Order: sequence, then C-alpha cells, then structure tokens
Amino acid sequence: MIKAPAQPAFLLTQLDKFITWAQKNSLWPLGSGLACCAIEMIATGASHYDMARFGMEVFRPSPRQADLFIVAGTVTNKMAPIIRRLWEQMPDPKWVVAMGNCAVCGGPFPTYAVTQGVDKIIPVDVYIAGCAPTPQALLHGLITLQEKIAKEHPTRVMFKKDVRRDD
Amino acid sequence: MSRELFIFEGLIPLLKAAAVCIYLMIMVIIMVWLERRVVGWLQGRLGPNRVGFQGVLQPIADTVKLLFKENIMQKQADWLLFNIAPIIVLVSALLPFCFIPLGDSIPFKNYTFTFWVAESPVGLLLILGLSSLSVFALVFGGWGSNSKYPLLGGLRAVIQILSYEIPIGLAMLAVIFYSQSLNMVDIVQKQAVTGWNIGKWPLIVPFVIFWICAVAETNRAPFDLPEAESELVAGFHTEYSGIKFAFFFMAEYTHMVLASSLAVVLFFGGWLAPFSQVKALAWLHPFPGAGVFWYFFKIMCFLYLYIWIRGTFPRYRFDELIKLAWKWMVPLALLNIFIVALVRLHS
Amino acid sequence: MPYKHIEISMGPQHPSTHGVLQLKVTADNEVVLNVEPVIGYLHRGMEKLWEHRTYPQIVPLTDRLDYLGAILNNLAYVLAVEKLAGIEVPKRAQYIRVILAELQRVASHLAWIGFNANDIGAMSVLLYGFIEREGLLDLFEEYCGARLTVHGLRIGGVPHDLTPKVCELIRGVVTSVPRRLADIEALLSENRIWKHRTVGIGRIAPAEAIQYGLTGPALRAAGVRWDIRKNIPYSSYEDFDFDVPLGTHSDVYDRYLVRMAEMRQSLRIITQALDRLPAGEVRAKVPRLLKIPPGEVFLSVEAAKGELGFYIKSNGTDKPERVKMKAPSFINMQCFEKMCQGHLIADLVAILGSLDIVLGEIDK
Amino acid sequence: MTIDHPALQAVLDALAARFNDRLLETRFEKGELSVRVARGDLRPVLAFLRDEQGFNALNDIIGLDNANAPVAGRPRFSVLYQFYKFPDALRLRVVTDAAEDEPLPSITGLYKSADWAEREIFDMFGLRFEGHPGLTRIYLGDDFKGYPLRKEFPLAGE
Repeated sequence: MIKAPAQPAFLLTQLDKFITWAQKNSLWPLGSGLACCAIEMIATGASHYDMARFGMEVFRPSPRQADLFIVAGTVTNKMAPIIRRLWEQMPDPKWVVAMGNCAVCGGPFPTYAVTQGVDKIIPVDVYIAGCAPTPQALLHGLITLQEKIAKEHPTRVMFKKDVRRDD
Repeated sequence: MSRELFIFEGLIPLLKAAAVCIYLMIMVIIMVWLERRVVGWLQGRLGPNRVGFQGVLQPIADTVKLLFKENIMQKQADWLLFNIAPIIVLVSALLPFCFIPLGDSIPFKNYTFTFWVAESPVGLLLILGLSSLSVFALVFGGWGSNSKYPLLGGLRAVIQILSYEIPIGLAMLAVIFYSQSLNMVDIVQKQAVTGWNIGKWPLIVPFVIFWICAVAETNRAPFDLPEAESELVAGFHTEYSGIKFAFFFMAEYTHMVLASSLAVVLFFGGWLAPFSQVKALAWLHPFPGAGVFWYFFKIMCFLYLYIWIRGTFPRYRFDELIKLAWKWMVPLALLNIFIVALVRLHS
Repeated sequence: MPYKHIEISMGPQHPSTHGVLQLKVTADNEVVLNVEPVIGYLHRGMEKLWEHRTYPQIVPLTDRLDYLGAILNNLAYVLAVEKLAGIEVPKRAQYIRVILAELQRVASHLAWIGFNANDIGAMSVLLYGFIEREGLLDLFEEYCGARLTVHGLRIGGVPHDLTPKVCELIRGVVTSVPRRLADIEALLSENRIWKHRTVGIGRIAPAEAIQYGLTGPALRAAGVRWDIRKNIPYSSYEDFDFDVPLGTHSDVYDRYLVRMAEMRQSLRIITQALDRLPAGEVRAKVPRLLKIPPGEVFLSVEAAKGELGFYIKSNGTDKPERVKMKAPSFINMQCFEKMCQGHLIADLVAILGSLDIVLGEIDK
Repeated sequence: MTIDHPALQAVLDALAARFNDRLLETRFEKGELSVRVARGDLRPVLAFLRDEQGFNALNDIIGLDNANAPVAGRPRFSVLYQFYKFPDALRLRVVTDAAEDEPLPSITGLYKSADWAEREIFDMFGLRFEGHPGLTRIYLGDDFKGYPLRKEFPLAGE
C-alpha cells in the first residue's frame, strides 16, 4: 500500500481535489459487455437513465482511452485471460466495477466453466449486486465509485518513482 | 529598430497568434460541450449536466483527466512516428488560422488593429496546403502504432482525404472566379461590395460540394471511416492514450472549426453583417469591431450542422465513399468551373 | 517479401460482435477472404447445471440464455415440460403467455434494430429503439418484477393474472411502438446510405438457407414461409390471425424489413389476445415437488431469433436426466461465413447485425 | 407398427420397407416418432430420409450419457438426430448408440448444420466423428481436460 506521508502539504491537497474532481467527472467506460448485464449497462447509457449526465456516456471501444472497466456479465475461464489483458492495457488511473452477481461471485453458475468472481483476476473497486442489476443500481454503484475517487490522493502516487517499471 | 516598429510589427502579431490559439482552445471546449449536449438532445437524452452549470465544466474535466493519464506507447511501436503524429495533427489544424479573418479591423490613430494574424496574397492556397498536412499525422499515427486496426484506419484516412482534396480545391476555385484574389481579406471585402457569394447562383453548387467535402476531410459523421468504431475499434487513434489522444481529439474539433470558417469566409461573407448594403440595416454592424460576433455566429451555425449530421446519418462503406468522390464530386466540380467561367466571361 | 493477407481478430472484445464472439478474419486489404467464428467465451455450462436443478428451478436459468428474449426462452422450456408431464394449461393462461411472448419479441426486435443500426453508424436509432424498449421493460417490471431476466412464466401457467395497470400499460405500448417504428423507418428505410450498406449484402439462397438449418426472420427474408406459430401452432396461436412477412432477396435490407413488419404483426396479436381474453384461472394444479415419469420430448417455439427448441429427458425424479437446448443463433451463426464471401469488413459487421445473434444462447 | 399420424405413418412404412430388419426399435409417443438404428447404417438411413423422404433440415444433434440408467446390451452413449421436413412440418428423430471409443459417422456431408453440433458433442461427451472436417473443442479451451457432460464429471469441475 502507498504509505501516506505524516502531514500532506496544503498545496497538494488542493491539487488532489482538483485532479480527482476531473477524474471522477469524466469516467470513460470501456465499451465491453459480456452477457445480460451488458444490456442493462447499455440501457443505463441510453436515454431513459442516461449515464451521460455524469459525463460517462463516451463508451470508448479501445482500452487505451478507457479509464473505467465495467465487467458486465459472466467471466468464464476461457474469457478470464482476455479480461486480464484488457485491464492491463488500460492506462494507469483505472477503476473496475464488477456489475452483476456473475462478476461479483460467479452468480447462479457454480459450474466448471465460470470463474467465481472477477476479483480473482483483476482488482475490483465497486461491487454491484443483482442478477441484471437495474440501471438505478448501476448508477448508484457508479456514484459510489465517484465518491471513492474523490477521496484518493493521486499526487502522492504521481511523484513517486513508478515501481511497475522495475518488476 | 524603432519602438513602434517593434511593438506593431513584432509584439502585437505574436500576441494575436497566442490569442488565436487560446480562441481555438476555447472553441474546442465549446464544441465538446455542444456536441455532447446536442447529440444527447437529438437522441432524447439530457447529456452532461452535473459538472458545473449544465455541464459546462465537462470538457475541462475531460481534458484535465486526459492530462493526468498514463502515456502508454507499445514497445514495438515506432517511437518517432508514434510521437510526432499528434503534434503534426494539431499544428496542421492551428496554423491555417493565421490567415483566416476572424473579424474586421478597428482603426486607431496611427495603427489599424486587424482581427487576423497575417494577410497574404495567397492565403487560400496556404490554408489548403497547411490543412492537408494532417494526412501525414493520420498515416504516421496509424502506421506508427504497429497494430492492425490503426494500420487499416490510417490507410482509409489517406485515401479518403486525398480523394476529397481535389473537389474541395475545385469548389474554392469557383469562388476565386468571383473574388479574383486569393487573399482571404479581399474575398470578404469583395463580398461586402457585391453581396455574399452564396447569393450568386453559380456558386450554390460549389458550396454544396465544398460542404460535403469539408465533412469528409474532417472524418466526420457519414464519412467517419478512419475511426469507424464498429469496424476498426477506434481507427488510427486506437493505440493513443492520455494527452496524445487529447491532441487528436482537439485537432478533430479544430479541423471542424477550420472547415466552418472557410465555408463562412468563402460563401457567407466572413465578418459582414447580413444586408450590409442596405442603409436602413446599418445598426446590424454598429461599431467596427462587431464583425467578430457575426463571424462567431455563422461558425456556430455550421458547427451545429456538423453535429446534426452526425446524429442522423449512418456511415458510408469505403468503396461507396470513394465512388462518391470520384464519380460525383470531381466531375460536378469540373462542370461547375466551366459554368462559372462562362458566366464570368459574359458579365 | 511474399504478399501476405492481413489476419484480423475481431476479438472477444469488439464494439460490434454483440458480446464475446471472436471472428478470425483473413482479409486482402479489407476484402474478406474467410471468416472463422470462435465461440465459447460465454460458455457457462448451462446443460450440466440443469442436470442438478429441479424442473421449476430451471425456468429462471433459461432467462439467461437469450437475454434479450427471456420470456420466449421460458415459454419454450415450460411448454416442453408441460408436454412431457402432460399438464393441461388453462386457456386464459395460454392467452396471457401469447401476450407476454409477443411483447418480448417486440422488445427483442427493438434492441436488434438499435444494435444493427448502431453498427452501420446510425447511432441515434439505438437510442430511439432503447427509449421504446424502456416502455416494454417497465411493463415487464410491473408484471414480472424484473426488467430483463424476468422469470415471467411458471410450469402450468403464468404467475398471476393481468392487473388493470398492466393492461393499461399494454395498451400504451401498442399505441406508442408503431409511432416509434415510423420514426425509425423514416430515418432508415429510404436512406441512400442505409440502402448502400444493406441492399445486396449477405445474400443466401433459400435452398441453401434450409440446408444450413437457418430459421427465424433471416429464413423468412429468404422467402421461405416458415413460422412455427403458423406451421405447428402452440399455446393457442391458432386462434389469432396474423400474416407472416416474407422477403424476396434475402439480404440485410430484407431482414430489416421482415423484422420491422414482424413487430407490427406482434402488436396485432397482442391486441387480439387482449380483447378476447377468456375467463378462468391462470395456473394449472402442479404439485410443488414435480416428479415426471421417464420419457423424452422435443418441442420448439418461434423465438425472436429463430426456432428455439428444448429436448428434455426425464427419469422419474424431480430433476431432469438431460435438457438440451437448440439455439437459433447457434445454427444461424454457421451460415455467417457463407454470407461473408467476397464482402468488405464493413459488410461483415452489417451481416452479423442482421443475423441478430446473442452469445448467451450460442455458448449456453 | 401403426401410428395415428398419417404422414409419419407413410414415412415409417417407407423406412420399414427399405431397412426392414435394421430398424432396431421405433417408438411413437407424445406425437413424436423416433427410430433407432445401429451406428453402421446411420448414413444410408439419413441419406434415404433426406433424398427420398424430403427431410431437408437437420434441427439438432443431442448427446445422451445413459450411465445412470444403463440398458443391458446397449452402449453407454446415445446420439439423437432431430430432423425436419420443411413444407409440411414433419418431425423425426433418429437414435444411434455408441460406446466411448467407437467413432460415429459424421454427417457434415449430408447437412451443413451438423458441423458445429458434432463438435459440441465431441466437446461435451468425447464421442469422435470420423470424416468431420475439423473435430476440435467448440466451447472449452483446448487445454481443458475431461468431458463435462459425462455423468461422472463433477458440476464444479476437477
């Protein structure tokens, strides 16, 4: 974990607030859907529930430009390495929302072919329960994610040497 | 070197150039907000309205977020081409604006402040040449990222922009028959005398050709094949992330503003108020600097048209696109040159 | 350097493969030479799971097969179980099932027109389709309690009777859907770009379509008159008169026309069923612990994507010995490669959209 | 055998006339006719059905593992072919049996829609189809060991 310094300098907290304000208000989800939850994700992006109000309606097809990975549907063992690679291709400040029981814990499928939960392969920020969670549930989950982002401190990570390049 | 010369010939053009860049960045911010709201409105949804008043701060949030994203470049991507592409695309979008008159001029005692950075006798040619530099950027971006979808996107971009460069040039040629000068300021001042170019019947077809080719040049709406989401994932900028992608994003909107300003200057009388000859309507152009608002208003109409087209039309298939350019646009433009020449000969 | 064709993997994550389908495309600078679909990325082992679930427990699992047409899956499975167990469904329940099934077909086709048009570039149609579909989902939420995976039918009938509010919602939908269809058709049907992208694309001859086992709107677009609601009527479809729209050229444009006409026919059926709703209870007496004597049955239903069939073999216990689902998208997907010969990559996307495949159904 | 379904009766009689002793068993229950034939003469029967009797569409191929209810003298697996006659909506089911290691004749030559269905049965049961263009697993990855739909395979996998 990132060790928080004793007393965060005043200037950086304001900078943190500004960066996290920008990051949480422009979460571009990756346009990837796996199963039934993907249809509910599209319904949330459509006109009636309108994710666009929070600036999230830009579904970026390429992982390079996406910073939110909504895992919407069942993660099967055959799909798991691909989900992992998609997550790795996304640039750094990225978040993952596990949408639906299948992504959270395997859901109604305790079978040989299903990975019991997407957090076995990628770190998840927000879990949304429901078998095809309603668009309101997804929006609630996304707003919770926005609150979580607002509490982060990107400047502490930014000025540290990037450890990933060493391993 | 005397002080006036230094100020008037050195400092003020520099400031004006910086002002044009800032003006364009503001236009990009307005365009991002306008596009997301208008396309949302077209589709029966609200569009961003949580960030700032009615979502006005949304583009700022997008840009700042892209600023702080990690810059990923593939190991096997070609370092030079990959990194130079966003720079060329933005430069080729910003440079032509130094020749476009954004407004009229305000005479002071011994210096007339003009709303354009530079005025050259071959302004139109320079604009055309500079703006077609963006083809290099799309190819470098597509080929440099060394993966299949960008390559296809880059190839499509080259063929599309090249084949639409010719009809757009011919459409501009038709205008020059009337303005008889390549200097953008002369074109507008000529229209002040003879009325807007769109009013002359031989120039209506060139305007239609110009507008279709402008939409095609900027890879927008029915012609957005180089970045066709459903086929090529994200076309030539699939591999770009963070600020490099933001450059492509901004360049696309700046190209749209460029195309709209060309349409406004060539056909709709740049900074001229409508019915400028009618004395009774002189209040439409109250003080010398008011041309800027007319210019801005006309550009916004064209930019709205861009978004409207994006919301309605499906996407062309590639061979249809090229057939449209070579079988319809180019012969039509040539025929029109012939007609305009005849009309100018007799008048 | 030998001239090498470009191999593109329109991989499991691609904006227009309608889910997790991988298309290994070898193309000669955008002209498609051959396409090899790779499936299995959403294989959840349904059929194994069904062998460990009792008959009523399987009904909600069938929602997750074709997640755009949940009630149609339920109908196919429930009818098969009733035929196997010899349960007689009351007339009123059959009519309510017909209403729910046709509403689900309209919702599925609305989602289809959205995805197909969005792949071809007309993204506003996706939003219009989904606005209209929200009206239907509110109706399902009112009746079944859920929006998408609705578990709307029970073995022996329907969960409960149509409340006045649901009838009123149905009337609302029956009036508002045709208006929205008119909007979409105004945008697309005579649009030159749409016609360029769809007319003459993805042709397949009727005889060959039968040879490949193609069913559903794609087959009717080839001019073959085959609709199970008409040919082998089930759940009292014979009481309603509706006509089966047929195409002539069997290309993407005809499939679009057939599906749009089918939506209007479904609305006709719904109004007739609602007007002539017979009295009676809505559910047959079915023992809570349903044990079915050994036997086997195969029964198929006209789902939105094509002919959806269930084979059930029982062994006397409360759990089926084997349940096999015949998925329309699984069979329709096999003639996809035949349709793509010699087209461009952009057409690949249009043809895939016109087949209206759903990966939950293909991969089971 | 007489069944109260005139059209299917005609088909059954033609079949009985052509393959009289090789029809091991015919069953007509719940309005569905199913005929059992040995593995060897599967292809000629299907060719006859398709060409003379007009069953021009293969609807589905269903695999069964009868390990829990073994019938004496019959191999463990049985494969059911579900057929269609297009214009007049006739259905017919042809059943064959096969042990674990006995390959079945592939019918991709007769019906193109059999290709993926046979691959699915190989993937789920491990039954081989000789003459199949590309018999590989269709759902699971090639590195998957075991055949899931066999009765002894646990639900949650090894």
